[in-house]
Amino acid sequence: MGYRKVAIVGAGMTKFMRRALETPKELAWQAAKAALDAAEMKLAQVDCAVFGSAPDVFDGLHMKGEYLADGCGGWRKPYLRCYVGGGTGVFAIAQGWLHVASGMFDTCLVVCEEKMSSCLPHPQGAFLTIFDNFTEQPLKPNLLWIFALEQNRYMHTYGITQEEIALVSVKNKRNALGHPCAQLGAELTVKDVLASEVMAWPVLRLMVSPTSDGAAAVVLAAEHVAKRVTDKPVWIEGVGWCIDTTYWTNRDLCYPRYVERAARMAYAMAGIREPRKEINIAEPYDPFAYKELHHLEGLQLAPKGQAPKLLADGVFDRDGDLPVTPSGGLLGVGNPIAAAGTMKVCEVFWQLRGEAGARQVPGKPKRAVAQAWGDLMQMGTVVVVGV
Amino acid sequence: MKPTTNDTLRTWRDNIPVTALYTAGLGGTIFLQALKERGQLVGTRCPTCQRTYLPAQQFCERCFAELTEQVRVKSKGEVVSFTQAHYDRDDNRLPAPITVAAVRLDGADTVLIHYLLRTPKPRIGARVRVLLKPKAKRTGSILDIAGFVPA
Amino acid sequence: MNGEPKVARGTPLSGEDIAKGKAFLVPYTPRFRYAWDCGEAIGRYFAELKNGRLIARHCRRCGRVMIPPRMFCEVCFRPTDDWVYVKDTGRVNTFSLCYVSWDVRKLRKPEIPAVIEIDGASPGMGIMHLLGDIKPEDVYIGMRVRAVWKPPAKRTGSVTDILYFAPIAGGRRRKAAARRQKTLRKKR
Amino acid sequence: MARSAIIGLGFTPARPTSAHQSFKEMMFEAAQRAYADAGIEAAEVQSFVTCAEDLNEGLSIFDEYTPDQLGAALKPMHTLPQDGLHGIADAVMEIRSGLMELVVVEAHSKASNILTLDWIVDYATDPIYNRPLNLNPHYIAGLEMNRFLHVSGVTAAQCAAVAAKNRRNALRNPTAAYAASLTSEQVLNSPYAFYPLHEKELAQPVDGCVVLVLASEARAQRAKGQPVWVRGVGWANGAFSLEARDWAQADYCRLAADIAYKQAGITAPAREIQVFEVDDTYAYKELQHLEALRVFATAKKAARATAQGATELGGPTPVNVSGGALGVGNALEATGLYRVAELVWQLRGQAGPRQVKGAKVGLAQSWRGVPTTSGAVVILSAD
Repeated sequence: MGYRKVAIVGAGMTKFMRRALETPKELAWQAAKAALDAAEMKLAQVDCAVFGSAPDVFDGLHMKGEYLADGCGGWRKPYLRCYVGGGTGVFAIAQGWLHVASGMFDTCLVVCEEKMSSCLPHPQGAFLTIFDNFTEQPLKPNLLWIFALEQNRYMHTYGITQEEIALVSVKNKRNALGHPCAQLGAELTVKDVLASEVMAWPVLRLMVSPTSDGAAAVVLAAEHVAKRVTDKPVWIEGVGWCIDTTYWTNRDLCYPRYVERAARMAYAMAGIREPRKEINIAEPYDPFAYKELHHLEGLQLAPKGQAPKLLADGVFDRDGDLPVTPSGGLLGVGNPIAAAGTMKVCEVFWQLRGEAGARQVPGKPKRAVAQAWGDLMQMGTVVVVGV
Repeated sequence: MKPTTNDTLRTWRDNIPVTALYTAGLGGTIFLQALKERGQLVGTRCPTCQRTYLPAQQFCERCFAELTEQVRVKSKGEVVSFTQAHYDRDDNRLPAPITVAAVRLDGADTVLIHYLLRTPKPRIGARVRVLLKPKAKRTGSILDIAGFVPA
Repeated sequence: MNGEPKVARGTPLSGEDIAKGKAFLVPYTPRFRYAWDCGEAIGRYFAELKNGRLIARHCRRCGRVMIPPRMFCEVCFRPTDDWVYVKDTGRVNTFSLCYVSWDVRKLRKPEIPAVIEIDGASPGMGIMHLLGDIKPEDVYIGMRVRAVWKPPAKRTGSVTDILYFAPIAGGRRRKAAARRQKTLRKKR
Repeated sequence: MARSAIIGLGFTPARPTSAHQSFKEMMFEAAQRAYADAGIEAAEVQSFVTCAEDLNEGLSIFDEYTPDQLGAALKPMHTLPQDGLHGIADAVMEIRSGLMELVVVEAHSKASNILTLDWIVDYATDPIYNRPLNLNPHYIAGLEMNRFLHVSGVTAAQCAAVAAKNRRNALRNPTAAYAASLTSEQVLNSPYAFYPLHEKELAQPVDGCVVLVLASEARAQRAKGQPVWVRGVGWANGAFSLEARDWAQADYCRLAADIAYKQAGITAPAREIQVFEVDDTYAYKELQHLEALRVFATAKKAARATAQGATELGGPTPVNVSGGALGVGNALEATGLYRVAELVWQLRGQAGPRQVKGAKVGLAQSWRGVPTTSGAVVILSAD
């Protein structure tokens, strides 16, 4: 099946930081404006806008899509907010792709934003209420629980150690040192990570991404527009998304089958048969260190339980065989939920154009995958791009 | 047959326990600072769209330009619309209605929403002015304005 | 103007800035209250918890016995058929030792959330609950546990009618498994 | 570009409460009805969309709770925090892109479960400039209505007539929650809620769920029942801020309509469309929207036509024969889909006592309520 060709022609983002002075709509505007400037386009040349953001209570706004419309370029335009929990930042690209691939629009501005610091004193009230209101919330769970339960299951099933997982934090925080927008770039050792405070065993403090404020945006264009505005379009070759059952306690958390389904959907569109050979860069979602490994396996970039070994062997280093999270990821750049997913798409856009500065992956990469995860260990969203 | 009866129906009650602290942002800081410290109403102007936004905005929603030109707006203006609210947020009927107006202040292309005070018979088109709280009581909030009063 | 942002925008605001009143801030506490309809499945689940029992739903097509119970089978997309009492015992599928409360208070003694596969439900059918009456270092995946109930008079028809799940004494595999997992844990 | 059609409709009646079902059980019932109506198995559906807002559900990430009861587990599914009509727009894009052939759109309301609904609506307002005034957010509708009356020349009595018409229309609709033999005078005599808005001019919340099955043209031609074709779909936002918005005109509605008309090739809506389901969250909104939709040249003409019965069932331009949101109820994100449900019945000739004779083309329009300037328009046809 041939689809209408859609390219990313510009990307932009704000710094990710603990607390921004900007309002949510100012953050969104800064990222959107940077993306339009990069594409050398004016707002008037944009046909429609898509916005992605995670829980409303983070920004402290009901119907926050409506509040943010002007900051996302939605003034007197078709404007849509999509929402799949943490998977939103990558899904929004798929949502934008639908706008253009459907033939209904030629250009689309996709903006993702999160201002978690509005939720004061802390976002735990928001995290508590992601759990089932009848059967789980009365136990007063926090967000760490579900990650720790999953990490433990993953470690147990495949015999993975804390050292192996700590390496993800080391790699990503180091990679983030080269990112101009990063919140938590650092030179750390495995020992540092393992010595950090136990939050919810097996999750340690330095294995957790921070809460952040920030926004990221891309401009999408149909082929004829893309070729007019840039000589370096980055094509969206595949999009995929998949949600698993709500009943997460009825599934084996050791493997993210929803990521596999989403990846297979995107790979099929992109004509990718052997992802390990055909993909040059991966930006899997890494809100927690083990998640990167878990997601690489779901993305079919590592056999089940084998991602830690490949990581230890240096395969995923920036100059390795398959560079993984050259951006620095959520662990290093920061985690303003939906904006973090879009940051990953910005990263692969810059990488494939050879514009990633200090973080540039060598060897003229041709194809990359960005992935996000969301909901109760449940939602996989995948975008494959190529030049 | 065993019918579903009201005795077996249950609801589970809970709440979402959040509190928020909002920053006024770049535009808001300009507006609130001028209001608090100088008792002035400051907007920003988009030279392309020829619109003055009050309160000050960091960007123009129409053309996405960054707005750097600050404009002081007059404290007098015209009632664009008004309403009288007879209910509070808990859906209780208020003992006396609260009058609220949208007022276009002279020099602005947007309206400001606030209480309309000392106006038993409100009218669209009426001239009003902004009534500020005394400087000592201003905190850098939209409530540094007490409301609109007849000009 | 291609390339990644050379000068990234955004204005960090520190706790100190806030304390010194450098920023204009608006605090707000909303009122979000709900009374959710439990419906048939959760209504019965709660009623049985009050009776000190766990109940599940059975789908005759795929044969699964599902807990928490639901009136639909998400695999077959059809109504589930029967109510089935299941045991209040099970096996730990995974667990955590959590040193942070839901509202970010530090805990000296960790809470031990776990997914517990319930005996009598289909394999892998677990519920989330807490473990108790056990030292944190003794918990292991595969551990057999039993619900510790509130006294009948104090039950309200809620998942908290079970205080926690506690280990069922004995079992040779227990010590070996605990040892293996301790070594894994020690490596940190 | 592939055409698309609605091939299945399932719903639960709009009712003030629905205590016998959890939201999952309610969605399951509507989904089963929709799939049976379409003659399909859930397993055939390739993609699912739910339109929901977290705070209306009382859960921080409602997307988590959507798949199972629709048969969407391990399938592509996503949430749009938008009106149900936006969900149709999404499904149409999925089909037109060639990505999907069979897409399900769902929206529901459990408004009765929300104990502090106005606090939630208020949480949508600007926290710096508007929320500190500490008002019930429906004041925004009072402000807008007053400006609308001033600019358009429509009278308060003419707005009241809309409320009376729609509540009466609901008497013929078994799905409606707020049917009543109401007169304009009774509406006008009800106390002011937010001057000049009377209490009986506000749509009251309801519970309910609507599920639609959309299909590509090729798939629709194999469908069991009579497909209802999607001819056009448009959506748009105006200016969000209370400060910068247009207080008299529904610009979002005009923009959305023009996109939909262009797709459908409609140039004279009043002549080419036989049945209108138009947002009437507040009575004046129906008149404002009829102007924005270009059904009448001005709201004043729409008001006069309403007074003369032209928008009644049997009139030349029937508007909200279902009862609208005033008669059926405000089903939060599902409100738009109840309008579409009415069009499906009308265009299939299944609307019973409220059937519009010769209905071939219908229009549904939604607005997301205060404080938004966001809405969508869908145009459907029988062939």
